[in-house]
Amino acid sequence: MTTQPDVRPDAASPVDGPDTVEAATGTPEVPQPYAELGLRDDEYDRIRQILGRRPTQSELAMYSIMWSEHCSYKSSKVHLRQFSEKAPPSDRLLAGIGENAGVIRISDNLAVTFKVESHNHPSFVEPYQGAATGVGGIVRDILAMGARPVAVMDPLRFGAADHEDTARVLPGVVAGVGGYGNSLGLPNIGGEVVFDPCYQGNPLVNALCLGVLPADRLQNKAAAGAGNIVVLMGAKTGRDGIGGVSVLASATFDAGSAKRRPSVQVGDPFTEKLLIEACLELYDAQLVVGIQDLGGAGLTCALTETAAAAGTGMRVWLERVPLREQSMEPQEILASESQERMLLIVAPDRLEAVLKTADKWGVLATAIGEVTPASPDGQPGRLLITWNGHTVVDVPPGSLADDGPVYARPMREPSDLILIQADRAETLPRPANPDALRETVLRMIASPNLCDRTWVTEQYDRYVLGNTVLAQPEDSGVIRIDEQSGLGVALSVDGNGRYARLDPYQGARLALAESYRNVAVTGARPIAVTNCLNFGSPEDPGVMWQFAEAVRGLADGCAELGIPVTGGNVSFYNQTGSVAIHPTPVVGVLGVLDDVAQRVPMGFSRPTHPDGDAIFLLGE
Amino acid sequence: MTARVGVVTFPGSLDDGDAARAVRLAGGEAVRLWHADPDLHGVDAVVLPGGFSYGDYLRCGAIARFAPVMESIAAAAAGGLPVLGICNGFQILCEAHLLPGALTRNQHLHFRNRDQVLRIESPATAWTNTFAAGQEILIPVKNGEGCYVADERTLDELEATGRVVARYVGGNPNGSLRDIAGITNAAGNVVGLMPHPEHAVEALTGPSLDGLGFFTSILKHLAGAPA
Amino acid sequence: MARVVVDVMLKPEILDPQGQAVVNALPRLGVDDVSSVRIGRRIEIEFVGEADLDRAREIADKLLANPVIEDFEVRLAETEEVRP
Amino acid sequence: MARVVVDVMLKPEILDPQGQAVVNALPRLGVDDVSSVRIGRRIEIEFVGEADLDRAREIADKLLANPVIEDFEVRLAETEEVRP
Ligand SMILES: Nc1ncnc2c1ncn2[C@@H]1O[C@H](COP(=O)(O)OP(=O)(O)O)[C@@H](O)[C@H]1O
Repeated sequence: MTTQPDVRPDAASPVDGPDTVEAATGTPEVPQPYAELGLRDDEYDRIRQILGRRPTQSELAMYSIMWSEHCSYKSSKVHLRQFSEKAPPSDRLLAGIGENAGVIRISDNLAVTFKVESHNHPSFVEPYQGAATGVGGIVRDILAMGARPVAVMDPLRFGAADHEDTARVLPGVVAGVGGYGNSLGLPNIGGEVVFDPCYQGNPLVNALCLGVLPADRLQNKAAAGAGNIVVLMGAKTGRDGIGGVSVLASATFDAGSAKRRPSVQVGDPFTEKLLIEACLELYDAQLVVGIQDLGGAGLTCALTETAAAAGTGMRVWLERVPLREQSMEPQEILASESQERMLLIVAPDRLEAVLKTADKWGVLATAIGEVTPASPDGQPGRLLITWNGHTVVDVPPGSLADDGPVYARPMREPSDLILIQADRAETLPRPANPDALRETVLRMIASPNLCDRTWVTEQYDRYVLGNTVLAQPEDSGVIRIDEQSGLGVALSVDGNGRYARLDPYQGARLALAESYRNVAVTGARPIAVTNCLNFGSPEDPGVMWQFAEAVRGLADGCAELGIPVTGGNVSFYNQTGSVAIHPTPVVGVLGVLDDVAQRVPMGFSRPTHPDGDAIFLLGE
Repeated sequence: MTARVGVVTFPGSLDDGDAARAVRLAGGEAVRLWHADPDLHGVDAVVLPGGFSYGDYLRCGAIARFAPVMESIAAAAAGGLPVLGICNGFQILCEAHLLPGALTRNQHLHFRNRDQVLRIESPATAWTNTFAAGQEILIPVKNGEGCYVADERTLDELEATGRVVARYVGGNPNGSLRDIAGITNAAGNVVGLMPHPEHAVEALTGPSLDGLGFFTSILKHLAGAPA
Repeated sequence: MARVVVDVMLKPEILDPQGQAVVNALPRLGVDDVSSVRIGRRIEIEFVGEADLDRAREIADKLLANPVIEDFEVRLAETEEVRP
Repeated sequence: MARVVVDVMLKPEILDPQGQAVVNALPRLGVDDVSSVRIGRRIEIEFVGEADLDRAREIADKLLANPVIEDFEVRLAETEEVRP
């Protein structure tokens, strides 16, 4: 690649060469496509205010990504606070909301971490890769906490079982979940497959990962220690999922570059497997100071979050990032969602050992920058990024990572709710005689939502790692954590969009209660909750009301049961036109078993014994 | 002296820990071998475990075959070293031409994981001598490319010389020709098996304890072998 | 016999983990002058009567290639490509 | 840029379940004049310097194809096949 000396007469123009801080300062009036990037007028004004000038193209790309709903939680933040505020005190919680995933101590020296995340939209566009990279993403979240990923679960929702879109999406999603998880060697221990026409254009592909770590191996993302080296490890960076940022190219470059449209992320589970082994070896040898996975917002998110978490600054040489395509622009490199990458903060005297470990596992690792001190006046440091000698980014990292916009969006109970609630089950005809009852039972067990799930779950490896004590079709998956003591955990994920549509507050509580019961019946003690909140557009006051009610219900339910929400994910904009999906809070509960040999499976234990099993009904 | 059984880790191996556990539970000592290290560290036998070596991109086992450790294993196997390839290990043994035939995409095109009944056809190998001929066992299968194929002549020869080690019973999970689940070489020291005995070694985590037989067999074989 | 060949390749900007794995393996075979390997599918379609390129293109578009990540090309099999 | 194409196809006597699945799906697209579909791999190898057909043949024989079940052909990419 040739580096042009900056001698062009119009070096200040963003149209020609990279848009630099210098150019941005000199050309305040250049119109910028911020609206196309999803930023509002007032948001753009605030960026200019923060920077004291217009943002460069790269900076604009970064703000548009970090201030998006997906990254900033701008519509949900004010509600999600309840999870912390109402949570019972817990001395088990080693890391909670705000980290990549919550970490819960389960013995003197062992901890587990778990989290559920959505990959809904990508899975509709490209079912196999969307689902595969959904699994890959949540696994990296778990890995970033210092844990070895040990199991996955996949709550899935599709449109009507006989709809042609379902026929297109479902096989790909299931193959993708299996293809990625199986190749990583992670047993799949449960999930959901739900059909409802409301998910026709918006299938829900949520993925949960469980990880285990020695409590003292907990990692964090802070880029502490000026002088430490910033290392990018894993796959090369390509034009994956660049999304809206491509408008920067099309808006300011000629038509020749129009074909640089965003592209679907393709997962490479083999590289991820190597990344896992390399990271675990680095943790055990105490070679990293901080670590962060690269997810939806790529380098932008990892650089700003690690720096902001430590209050430090960072100096990055962007041309050092290994690229799959040499022609990538700085803003594309910063926005790329290429999979299977991690950002490490490494002390200079450990760099060689880190690179050696990466090499042993055959993964690329490249020093791309260094941590710089906070400013002498106590203010946090700045993130300074150059590209072939041009300064393309100079921002306070916290302004991207922590201080994004926060909205209290208008909420209104949906006008049809009263009608829906009035249509009560008691008014439905009931089977009146044994034949009708028999027919109803047969219809139910043959229905797509209740029938056997083996056709899905047999595409998943449940045995790998040799610690799967219970998996499908049990109520909970149970994983042995400690082979010596038998210590283990039980996990269940549940949700019911129809209940939540009728009453989002109760629907969220029901999902929690169901998941809690599923864990409890195995004999485990429930101790922690994760959740994935799948909703329509937050700009619709009806949806926003559903969201607020669901969060309130889940937070209240957790307070009543005495277990904390330790993490989760919000997925908005699941809607086709103006029609949103049913509000679908998916709740995961984790419980502990002191000895997994004591677990209670759901089948009768002595079906062929002459005395059989006695059957009791507990509750009302 | 406890027998030392090597378990190879390739990049992308997944069931290596499980294979090592199975060796231990059977009473042997598991020795971890690394793909890039040609030194077999004096092991008495080798297990090539399941997984997706090198991502199983291109063809399963195609790239693993060229790992430095495989050169040593191929040479030692020719000299009689017992080698068991499970799933991906079986694929690697075929790609390395230590076993005849090839493993191709499951006929139904899906990855399939289920508990599977097998019939042991040949107890006359280093890895199956504790089973009875015709004994039926239950162990997991899990593969996407487990369909065994070879030309008719090879298949006939395998049958005629007692080299079909195990067959699927009660349903063929992947379309393997003649329901073949495992085969051996002419000497009986190299065995390839598609299903996973290492996942049937503990009552808590497997469908049976039948898988242990493969690992007790190798220990028995080694105990009887001249030092 | 009328045979049409459809070549399906990943779009150039899409990651090709398979090709990458092969490139990484080549040095062990003593090959060090290969800069890139891309792996796609070659599909041979046999028509009962005349080869129908338009028909083949439609099949490729709907069934054989995933237009989100792949490009394809359709052509008549050259004679030497037609094996007995 | 020197590109060699290696086409790897299953031997005719080996069952190709993927191709079969495509054949079975065709009537649903209204296609009924296809008698067979075979799916193989198309591998594009880029050499640093000159295209080396012998080298490519060796790579194909050792790594890209499994002679037990597959045949392969090696050829220089035609110019129109070379994308920018
Ligand atoms: N529904 C939720 N419940 C609890 N915590 C949540 C929820 N949604 C998001 N969070 C928390 O907010 C933080 C940011 O979430 P997210 O952006 O998903 O993290 P990541 O950067 O790993 O994608 C995480 O700690 C996450 O656990």
